[in-house]
Amino acid sequence: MKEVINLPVKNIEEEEYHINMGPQHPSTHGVLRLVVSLQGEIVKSLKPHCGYIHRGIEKMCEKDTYPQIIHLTDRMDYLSAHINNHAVCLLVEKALEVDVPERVKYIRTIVDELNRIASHQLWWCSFGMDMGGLTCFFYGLRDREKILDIFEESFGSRLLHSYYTPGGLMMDIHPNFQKGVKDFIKYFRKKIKDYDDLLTGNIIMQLRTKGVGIISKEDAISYGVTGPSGRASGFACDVRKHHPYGVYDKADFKEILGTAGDTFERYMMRMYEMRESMKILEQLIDNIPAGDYAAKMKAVIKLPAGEYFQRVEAARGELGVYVVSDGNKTPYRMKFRSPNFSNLSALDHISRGVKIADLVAIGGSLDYVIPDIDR
Amino acid sequence: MDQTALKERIMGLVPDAEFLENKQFLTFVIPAEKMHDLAFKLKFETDLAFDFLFCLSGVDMVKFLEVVYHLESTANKHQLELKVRTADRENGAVDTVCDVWRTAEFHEREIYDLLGIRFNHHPDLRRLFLEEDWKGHPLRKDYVDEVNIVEL
Amino acid sequence: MNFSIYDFTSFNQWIDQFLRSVMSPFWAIAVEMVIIGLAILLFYALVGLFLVYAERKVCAFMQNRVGPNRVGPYGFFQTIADFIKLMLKELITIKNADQLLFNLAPFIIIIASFMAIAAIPFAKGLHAIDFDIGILYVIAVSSLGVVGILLAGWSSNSKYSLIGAMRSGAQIISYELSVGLSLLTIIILAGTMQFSAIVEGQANGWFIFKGHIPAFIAFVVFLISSTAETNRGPFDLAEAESELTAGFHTEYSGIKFAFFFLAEYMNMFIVASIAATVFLGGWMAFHVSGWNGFNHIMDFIPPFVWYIGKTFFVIWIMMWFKWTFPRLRIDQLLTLEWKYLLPINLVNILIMAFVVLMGWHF
Amino acid sequence: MNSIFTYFTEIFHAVKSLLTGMKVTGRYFFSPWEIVTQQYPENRKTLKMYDRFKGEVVMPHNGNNEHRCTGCGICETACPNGSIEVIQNKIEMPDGKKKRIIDKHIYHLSMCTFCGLCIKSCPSDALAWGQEFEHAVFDRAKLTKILNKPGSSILKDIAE
Repeated sequence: MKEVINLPVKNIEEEEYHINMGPQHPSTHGVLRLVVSLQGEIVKSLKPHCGYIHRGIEKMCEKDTYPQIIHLTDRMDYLSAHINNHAVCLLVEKALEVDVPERVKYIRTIVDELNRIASHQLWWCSFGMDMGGLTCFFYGLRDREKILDIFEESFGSRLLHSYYTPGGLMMDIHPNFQKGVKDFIKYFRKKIKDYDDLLTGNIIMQLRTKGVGIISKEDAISYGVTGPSGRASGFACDVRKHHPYGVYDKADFKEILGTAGDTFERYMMRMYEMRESMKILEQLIDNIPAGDYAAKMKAVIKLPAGEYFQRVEAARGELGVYVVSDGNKTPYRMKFRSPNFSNLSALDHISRGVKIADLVAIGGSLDYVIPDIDR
Repeated sequence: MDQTALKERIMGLVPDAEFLENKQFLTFVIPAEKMHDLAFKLKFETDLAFDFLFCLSGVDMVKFLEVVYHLESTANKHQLELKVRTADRENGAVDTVCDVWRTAEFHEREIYDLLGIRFNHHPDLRRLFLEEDWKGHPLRKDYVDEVNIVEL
Repeated sequence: MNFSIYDFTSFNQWIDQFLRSVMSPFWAIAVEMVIIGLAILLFYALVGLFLVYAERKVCAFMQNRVGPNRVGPYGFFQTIADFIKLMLKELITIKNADQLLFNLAPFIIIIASFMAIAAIPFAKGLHAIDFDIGILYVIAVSSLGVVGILLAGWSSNSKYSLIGAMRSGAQIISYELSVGLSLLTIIILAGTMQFSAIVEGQANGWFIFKGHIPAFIAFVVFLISSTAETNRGPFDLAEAESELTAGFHTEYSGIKFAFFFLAEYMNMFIVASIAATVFLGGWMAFHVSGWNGFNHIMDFIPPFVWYIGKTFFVIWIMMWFKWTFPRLRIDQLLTLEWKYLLPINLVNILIMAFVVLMGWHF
Repeated sequence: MNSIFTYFTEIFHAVKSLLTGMKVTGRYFFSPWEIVTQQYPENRKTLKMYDRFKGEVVMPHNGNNEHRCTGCGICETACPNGSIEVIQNKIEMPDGKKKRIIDKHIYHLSMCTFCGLCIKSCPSDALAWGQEFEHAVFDRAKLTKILNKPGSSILKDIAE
């Protein structure tokens, strides 16, 4: 007689259903792994697992001289490479109390804003793709190509430029640069209407994003959600306004703040920001003063012993660089406060109780770049 | 609140804090056991209102391990830098502040991962970037890894 | 014997008589079935290959790019190259999958779309079988496909597949209603369910014009709900690639995946040809009463061309939908059906019945 | 009554927004002249890279097979990735002095990050950017290049 085995009876309703979003998944924009606990279609909780593209940039910086560090910062948030470079350059210049020529400041500001637009264009296409509208992807990339062409003509590369050096720039801008930027603004003002027609006004997109993935202002500050994502919640965190660098204090632009803090508001912040950036470009592009493209620097840059901090507004939020120097030509400790890292920490909080499709939309609207998280 | 007033305010809250000269920020070294209480006061007292922890870093100063807090008040627009030190390289532990500033949760995990500073009462103190079975903490100055670190 | 590309009835009769003259009636029927089966199989493969190519070209042009242009002139043989690639690919066996159901699912899906194609009239006299309940048959058969999708999702033993299949089940069962009801609107107008009779009824004007507003609303509702029923964007939740990688066919590879792929396009072809037949006059030429010269020229175009043209127009609209809109969420998908399409459809049927009763249609 | 009105205005606005979207894609469908795709391998002849394009590091030689590299090794120290190795040779000059000249300037393209620090730091402007961008090879060893051509010598006025 066979013994009857009593299997333990589990309540299926209470069991958690884990799925892995990533590291290889069409919606994670890179190698980020999200372990999502589901109940049906509803996200119960979520654990990000980082480190799939951890290259130890902070450790590598401890062995590199300051000009060499620049090319490593390119590879953090590769979509706003110029802005990352800017942070390190500003830090070195601040520590050495070097005055960079006015021309350099203008060019840096213009290039930063171009980079911001390019980055937001890529965000727009990938967001459209996350929502299931594949056509957005091609329109966004087509228009980003115009900026990359301007970059390529002036700086020789399209994505990772290493264009800024401590004290100035690698080389002067190309003679066609100003004309190229002006043409681009004219072109993009036309094309951004397509963006609005195709995605912003679309009823499906609005239904899917409005009221979804809300983060309150208090939570945004507490989680350190900065950039367009933070401003969507009403957190006035634009470093360009509050701690101006470059020539942002001379440019007239608005820091647009949202109220709702949902996915749609985060979307709109970036759409506004592209227009604001174009406004900054229009004001500055004709006023680049003549002069040197680099300040005189010593051949070997040594920061005086001490600690320095520099904040800049990268395309995805506030980028902080913290350096402890012991007076050598290499930093003693270099820490990057990357915007995506803090934004990602809020993802679990934002996405509890939403549907799995909304999780993809929220991820798209936070716009994380994985190499910037892992560094 | 201007720099001097803020300095006195902090010294009033923690009398045994050590003031450090720094060009950019007002910097204090806080005794490790008082950090958590101070964090609460810094965030929730309205004249201070340091609600934005914009950077949290760990530094290996060889003699001691250091956790550096960069704080900003979004309402009052003043900034502050705090340091907490622990000399114990094996089991050095600092109280977590992630119940005050939620962003600290990930930053503290990163510091634990790369520098090996433990944080008491942290809800989920695991390695963040490296694998669970990784030996050592790479950002320490005495870390040697002959396989992965290529000397040029 | 006179064959005409305008009327295939005599051609069919000739084949029938010829076969009956050389063999017994039983064998004649058997041979006829084999011939029809082969013809449909060939047609199926050709249309499938062409539709994949067409989809790629259409989406490429909408996205401001060229599309496939490497294999053959204008990339025309791209899909053949794809097909060869899919044939040669390894069939991955999933260790913990339910092998029987896992292998059965693609066949169920493809058989469902095969069966539906049998009732569709391609030209005058050119149909496999002319049921007097043709529409009912097509609706019944085409909804069998969901069984295949559910089986595929369940048997793959993958979480993505399961979620995709469950979504698909909910989606197809609810949109089945709207498809049926919007066709019912036209059945009221036509007074028959037989495809050949419906097409004949449109000799003096297509139903979308004859039934004016209610017919037009029914057409739009049919387009939306049939897009949903074929699991195409913006309703492709079952295979939402940004959420579920590939949904219910995540675990399939090689030729089994090709079956799903082909079935999706064939389902699109079937619903488009139903839309063309029921609303746009099928193989019937475009006639405007009174313009005899114009009507004569229109008659000169063969019915088969009319039918293909209309079907591809509907398919193009469906592609246009897919390459413009973002995807819906599952709850919004069901809201759209139960709160908008279904009530509109029910009211629309009442209006249509009223219109027919009062004789207000043309 | 009001709710019925909102019900229909909702539908109207939804359909309108969908049609605006379809207008955009429809317009591009019917204007194939706006296509921006480049036919890459076919347009090789007309494809011209910008002057400043960073394809690879090259050492320009003049007509007499002379370059400007003194073999000082500053580029080697400036490189963050160790992608440059300079091998020097000591030769005896006619007047009896020993002098260092360059033997091999080895450039590992596979390790280069195109930061441009070698070119910027070079005191005699011996290095420059090349516009070649088709670097795909089947053997990794082919990516290690010797920049000074065989038999080349240093330009006279640089050597002094």
